[in-house]
Amino acid sequence: MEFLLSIIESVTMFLLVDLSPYLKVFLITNFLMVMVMVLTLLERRISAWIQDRHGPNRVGPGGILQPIADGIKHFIKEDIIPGHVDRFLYILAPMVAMIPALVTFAVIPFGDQMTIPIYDELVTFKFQIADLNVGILYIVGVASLGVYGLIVGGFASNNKYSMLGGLRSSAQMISYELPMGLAIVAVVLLAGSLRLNDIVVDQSSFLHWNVFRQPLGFILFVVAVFAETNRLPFDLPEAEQELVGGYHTEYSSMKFSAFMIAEYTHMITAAALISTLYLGGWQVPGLASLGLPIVAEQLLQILAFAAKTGFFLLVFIWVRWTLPRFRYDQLMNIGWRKMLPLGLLNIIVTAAFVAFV
Amino acid sequence: MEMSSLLNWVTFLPALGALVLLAIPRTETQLVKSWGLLVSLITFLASIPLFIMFDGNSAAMQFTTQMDWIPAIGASYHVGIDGLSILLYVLTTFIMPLAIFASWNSITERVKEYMIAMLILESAMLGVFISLDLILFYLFWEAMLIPMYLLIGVWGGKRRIYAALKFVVYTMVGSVLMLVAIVFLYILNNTYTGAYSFDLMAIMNLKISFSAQIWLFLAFALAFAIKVPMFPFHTWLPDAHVEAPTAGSVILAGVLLKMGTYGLLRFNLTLFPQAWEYFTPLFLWLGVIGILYGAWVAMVQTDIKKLVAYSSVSHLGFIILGMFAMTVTSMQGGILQMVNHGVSSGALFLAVGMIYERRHTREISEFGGVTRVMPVFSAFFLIICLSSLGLPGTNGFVGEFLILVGSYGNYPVFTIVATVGIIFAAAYLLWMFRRVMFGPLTEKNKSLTDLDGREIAIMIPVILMIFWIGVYPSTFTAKTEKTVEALIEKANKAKAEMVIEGRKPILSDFLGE
Amino acid sequence: MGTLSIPLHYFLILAAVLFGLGVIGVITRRNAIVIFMSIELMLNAVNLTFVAFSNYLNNVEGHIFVFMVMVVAAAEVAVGLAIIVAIFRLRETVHVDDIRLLKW
Amino acid sequence: MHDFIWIIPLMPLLGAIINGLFGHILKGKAGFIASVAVLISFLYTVRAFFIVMDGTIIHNELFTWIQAGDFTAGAAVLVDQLSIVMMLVVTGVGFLIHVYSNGYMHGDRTVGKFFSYLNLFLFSMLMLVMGDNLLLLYLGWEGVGVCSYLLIGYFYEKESASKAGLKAFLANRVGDFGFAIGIFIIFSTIGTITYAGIEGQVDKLMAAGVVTSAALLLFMGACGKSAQFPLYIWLPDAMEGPTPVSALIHAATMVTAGVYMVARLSFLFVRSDVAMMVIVIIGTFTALFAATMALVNNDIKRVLAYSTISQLGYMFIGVGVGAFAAGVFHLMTHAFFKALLFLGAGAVMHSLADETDIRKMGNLYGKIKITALTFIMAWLAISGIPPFSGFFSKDEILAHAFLYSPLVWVFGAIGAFLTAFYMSRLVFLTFFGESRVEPEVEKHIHENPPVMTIPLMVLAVLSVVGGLIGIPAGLAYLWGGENHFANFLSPVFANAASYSEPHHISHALEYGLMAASILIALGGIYLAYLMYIKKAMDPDAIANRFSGAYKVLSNKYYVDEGVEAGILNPIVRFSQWLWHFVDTRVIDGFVNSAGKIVWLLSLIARRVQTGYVQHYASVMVVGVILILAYYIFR
Amino acid sequence: MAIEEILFWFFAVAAVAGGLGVVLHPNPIKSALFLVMTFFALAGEYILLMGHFVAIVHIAVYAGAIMVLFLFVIMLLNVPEETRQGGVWGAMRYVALGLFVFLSFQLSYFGFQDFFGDKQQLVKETEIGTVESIGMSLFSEYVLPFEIASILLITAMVGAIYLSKSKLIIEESKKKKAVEKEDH
Repeated sequence: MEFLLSIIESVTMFLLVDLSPYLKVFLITNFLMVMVMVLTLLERRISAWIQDRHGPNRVGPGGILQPIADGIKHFIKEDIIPGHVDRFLYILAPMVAMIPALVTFAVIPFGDQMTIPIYDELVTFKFQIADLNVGILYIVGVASLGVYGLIVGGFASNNKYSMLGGLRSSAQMISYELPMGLAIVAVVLLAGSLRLNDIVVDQSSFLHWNVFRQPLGFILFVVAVFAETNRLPFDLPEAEQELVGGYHTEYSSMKFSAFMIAEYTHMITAAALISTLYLGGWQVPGLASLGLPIVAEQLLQILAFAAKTGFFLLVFIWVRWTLPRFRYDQLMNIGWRKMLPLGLLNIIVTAAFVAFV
Repeated sequence: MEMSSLLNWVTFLPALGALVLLAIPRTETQLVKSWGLLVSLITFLASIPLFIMFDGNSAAMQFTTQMDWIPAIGASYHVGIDGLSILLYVLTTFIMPLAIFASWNSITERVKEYMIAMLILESAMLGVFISLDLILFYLFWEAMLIPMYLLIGVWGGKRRIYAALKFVVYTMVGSVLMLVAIVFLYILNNTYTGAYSFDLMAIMNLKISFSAQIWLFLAFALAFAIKVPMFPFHTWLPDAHVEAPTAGSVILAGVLLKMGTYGLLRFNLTLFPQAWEYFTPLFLWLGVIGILYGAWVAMVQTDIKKLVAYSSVSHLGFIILGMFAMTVTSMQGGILQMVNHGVSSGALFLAVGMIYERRHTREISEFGGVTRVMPVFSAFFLIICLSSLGLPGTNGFVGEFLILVGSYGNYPVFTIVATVGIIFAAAYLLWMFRRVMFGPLTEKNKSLTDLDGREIAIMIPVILMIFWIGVYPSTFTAKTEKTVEALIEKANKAKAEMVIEGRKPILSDFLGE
Repeated sequence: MGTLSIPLHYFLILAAVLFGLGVIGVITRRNAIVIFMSIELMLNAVNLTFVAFSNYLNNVEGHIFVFMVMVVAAAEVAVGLAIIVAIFRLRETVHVDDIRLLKW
Repeated sequence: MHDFIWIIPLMPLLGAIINGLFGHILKGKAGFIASVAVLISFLYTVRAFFIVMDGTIIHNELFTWIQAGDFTAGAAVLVDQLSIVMMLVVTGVGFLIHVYSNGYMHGDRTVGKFFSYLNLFLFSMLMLVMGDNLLLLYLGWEGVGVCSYLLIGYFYEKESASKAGLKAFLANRVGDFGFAIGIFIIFSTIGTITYAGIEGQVDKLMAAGVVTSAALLLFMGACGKSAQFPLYIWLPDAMEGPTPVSALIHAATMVTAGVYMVARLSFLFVRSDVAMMVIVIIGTFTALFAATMALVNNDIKRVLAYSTISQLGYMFIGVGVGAFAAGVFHLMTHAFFKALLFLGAGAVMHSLADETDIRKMGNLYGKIKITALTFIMAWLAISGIPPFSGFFSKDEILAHAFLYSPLVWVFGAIGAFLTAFYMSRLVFLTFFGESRVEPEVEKHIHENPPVMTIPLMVLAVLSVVGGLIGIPAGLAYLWGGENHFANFLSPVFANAASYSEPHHISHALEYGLMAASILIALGGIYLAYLMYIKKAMDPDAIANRFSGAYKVLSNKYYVDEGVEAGILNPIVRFSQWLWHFVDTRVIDGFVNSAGKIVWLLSLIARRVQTGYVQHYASVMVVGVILILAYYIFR
Repeated sequence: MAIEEILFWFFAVAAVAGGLGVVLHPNPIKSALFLVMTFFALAGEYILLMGHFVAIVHIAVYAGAIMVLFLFVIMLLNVPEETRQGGVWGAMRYVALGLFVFLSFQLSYFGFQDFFGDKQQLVKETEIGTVESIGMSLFSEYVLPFEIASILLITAMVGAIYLSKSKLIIEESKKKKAVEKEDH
């Protein structure tokens, strides 16, 4: 038995300690993929609800299995590569679109640090895949890579609409990267460090959440994030009425689904970001007073974080089906003429606040 | 107003006149022209007391002024006049009003710039003759080029650009070498005396080694030979003359050519007497070839101005002969011949200008029997031709005869060959005169009008000068007597030293004396 | 404080190779934009050396200078591409061989 | 003292200036003013003559003309026996010709210009003869040259006239070349050019061994001026000018300048036997040569021109053999009768509407009696018929020539015979025989106006009487038994005489020679009489028999063409070559090629600037590589 | 062969491959993407050299902004592929290659040469790469270059805007267009 126990012990130890980073990565990625599937379903259900109609309810009880059905459909569909397309780029584009969304999650902390003894050994557990000291900057950097997928996709499919879609999306994403960056700078000013964990720790009490200390920053960040993920008010790149499918007109089956997955993961990451930066991430107000055991506290923190992210996802979907699309010049106008100055103003105010108070 | 300041005034008066000209509006061509004439006349009248007060029997520099110009490098504004330059100085002031008056009707466009160029040119020329500082000399030497270039380049004939460019580049090549020599002298002077100065007087009593003298002599001589122009370097002259406007070629022949010979005397002889002795045979050869070559080529010219240009080459050949014969008589003859050539060939160009203004062609074949319609002109033109070919009683004869008489003593062979030149001088001039003036009156020339008041007013002073020098030359020779004697005596002393040095001049080997 | 097992000159060689490539790109390519890219490549090679030396000398200036280089590169690209676009508008070409006269 | 002497040359100068400036206004009166000016100077010359007669030589310096270094030439005047004789001839004959020209040039458009040139000529001639140094002689020399140029080319509208003028001037100029070199030699050896100075130091010249060369060169000048053998070509063409000009310049005064020069520098010439011999040879040759050409010439003025050349030849013989006085005497007499002949010819032409060809004349004796008579007197004088002046002067020369060498006398005699013949031919053809004048011209042949005939008469008297003052000693028993003219000039030639041994002609020899010369003259006339009056021998027949000789003679020995082809054309062609080849191609070639080379080099250099930025980049890279390579492989 | 060595070689090969791709590939878009690949490789190198902040900024600035600009312009101008150039200039390619080999050899020669005494050791964990140290020195010692850099950026912006908006170029191109219309 002990032999069996020791084997189990060494295996778990090995699993928990040595492989912990890899374990975390595996868990989170899968969690994300599942969330994406749920999100597609949610999207269609809520949009239907908003438009006072039923959503998909045929597959499985209440349509729960709809995403699986879509997944399989995408999977089975014939993978057509149109003749006039630049083959290599055409295939490369969806992959490139996926990468940034997933990679950003590595930095987002969804729980506090926990040290629990396992098998008489103290093991500290960090609920964050990689705690980079450049943290937030890493996010900005990777966010800017998001553009490539769209551009390359748009260009590779060699048709007017996709080309225009690609161009528009690149212009939009670049212009809105700036306000997002400025908002983050303001948050960093307050937190005093680039590490995301420090930012969350900085938002210790309810009143300290950045949403209250940084209302303007919060709004800017949210709008910018909407633009980054090409969500509705800003979804010019694949506006059906004008550009048919935008950058993924020529795409079908798996490559199209890759784009969709990329978009939704991007949405989830964005929501997570908003919650970590402005709503104190895994911070549960008054958690310490409850005196729960560490594991329970951690679970509670993870749940709080999930709740906040979910809330924002709903906001995304909600906004999508209510606000009309911006015209292109309005888009640019807001981005450069309105958001940028506000961002600068916000930094100045926060800097003054930090320096003198 | 003592003399030295008058000298400065006279030299820079034309330049000031040019400045005032700037104020006069371009459209007032009549005012511009009369102002130019007035300034040059005043300059001439002011230069007369200079000529009279010049003391003939002292060889030293007179009316000198010495001021610091660029003390850093030791260049001083050192000017003065002696026997060599007084005649040429007054000649310049004498010719300028005539040149300006002659271009009264022929210059129609850009009159103001023309007058400015002429006046500045006059100042530059006067400056050349009086400057005793090498850099000052070089400055005036170059300053003279630009207005001349403009005169030929802007108001010239058809191939004026080519001619002007050739003229400037030719002279520049020479004068650049001269500048190198000046700088060398400057350093040499510094090594010996320690003082930095370009002053001619200081450099004069430097002991320059013979080999250095050779090279320096050649550098200076090339610049002046091109200017003279001596035989191989003369091809720019006919082009410049043919393309230059009347006034331009009058000045070019009247004064510019004399700068070469004046320079040879002022710099080559005084600074490098040994080298002068060493190169005498070469220059005599070139001079004599110049005489014959000039005469022969002039004989077959079809264009009058080119003919007169080549005649200048021949006359200058005489002057070179006179200078290098190294006797007081021949030297004085040479200097006087410089003035004579200035007057007579200047007058020739004026005359040619007059018929050019009427017929707008210089081809001799186009003319014939002009005397019938222009008797007064033919009389003047005859007198000028006779003075140019050296008829006794006119100025040409006195200069030429003195040169030949003086140089026979030292170099009989060269003199005989040179005397052959006077035959050809008569040949080409009178042959041209016959073809233009005599013979049946051709149809085209019937409509020619005779000289008007202006043109006669230009001719009279020239004719008077021709007869004055012809009949009573001692007014001029007296001025140059002492300076020439001093010059030759100094050169002979230097030659004596050279013999001690053991280097015999190559002439003796050549002639087997 | 361990030492990196890679000696400094590895990085220098790498930078040299990249720089050489950049130069080749500038010389042989006849498309203005690609020339631009090659220049970017050369700049990055230089950045690499900066960072390498900064690490070796344990001095922060290397990094500072990298930023300066980036600033310059960014400015250059902005203006350069603006020029290329302007030329394209006028001459319909980005081909360097056609853009050889200062004034058309 | 004797400042009045300056009036003599200055009066004609003044006349020349007045006529020159106001000629076109004066019109008719110009001739009068000119003649008056010459008359005044003639009167003063006579006054000077009386002063010189009683032995005083006038020497007066006005101012120093040229003074440079050791060369000085004063504007000074020396009037001694020789120059006073010349002055008398010049002003006397000059005045007569001026009067004559009034008539002759009547109605000419620019008569003012003509008289101003004539006066200017007289001024130059007077300066020539009155100057006290070689330079003034040279001044006069060239002055008369120019005036002859102007006067020959007076009818400038005629191409041939202006050409002749130029030819005359250039020929003179060639002579002046020799003259100038002569002066240089003299000056460079003895340092002075006044006659007195040269006379004083002539032995220094002898010592320096330059006497012969100086003399010969001076003689070359004389040949140029007096139209002796090599340089005579201009005189026949000089006939293009108006006749009074020919009379004054080409008969009486200018051409004699050469003789005057040799006479004036007798002490120099005598000292070099070679020079004297050369003068004699050239003199005799020219005399004969010109005479032969005169035989066949049919132009009245050209015949007289050749006769002048021939007579000048005689004068040079006289001077060459040492008989300077005889030479000058012949000069004087020749001036009288040759001037008369020319003026006569002028008169004939005037009345025959400028017809000069003697074959179209004849039987004019009756119509223009005075001209004919005076012409005949001059004819007899020139032929050497006693008692006319020509006989005495020519005979004097032949006598002395005989002493020098009988051969010379023989040639001289032949010359005299030919002279007699062609002069008689001329006279017979113009005045006697049947009239070959065209009818319409014949109608209005009229006697010339008195203003022309009076000078003819005066000259006729002079030609007759002129000979008496120089009667040779032998015949001179009436006048104190010696040759007055020779004595008068003896002081001038004293130095020369003292140097060479005196000739003494025995009276017997003299009479013999005289007889011989009379016979020769009569023979010449009789032969002409036979041929042209009696038609015994038909001149044309003779011409055909000796057709070869005749053609050569009539073409003046092809000398003109020879000179043209031999000298003028080669020079012109050589100059053309010089100009086109040497000047433009060689020298200008160098100059322009310098420019072109620079241009070519720059062509190569230009190709480096291709405009491709990449090329510049690659060059830069290569540069960097080289620098690095240097550091590595250093 | 420590992990760093492997990583270094991996990134080095990627960078060189990317570089070659940029230089040799005829299609500009592809060469742009190769360049992006090089940037990532270099970022990796920076991280190896402990230049974390620089790496991330490098990615953000170069890959994120500059390359997007490049792609944007390439697509805007629809730049054609380059044809191989014959003749003399074709030969340039090989000349250039030769130059490259020689140049890189020379530069690396310096690298190999033992300038710095003993084997140059690179420090693993250092403080200099972090944001704090860079930030501190950037705003203390090197504040002036920082300001100048900002001015430079502003001028670049103004320049770019002026160039793209300048009336002159717009009118000229309109004129050209008009002319072309008439031609057809």
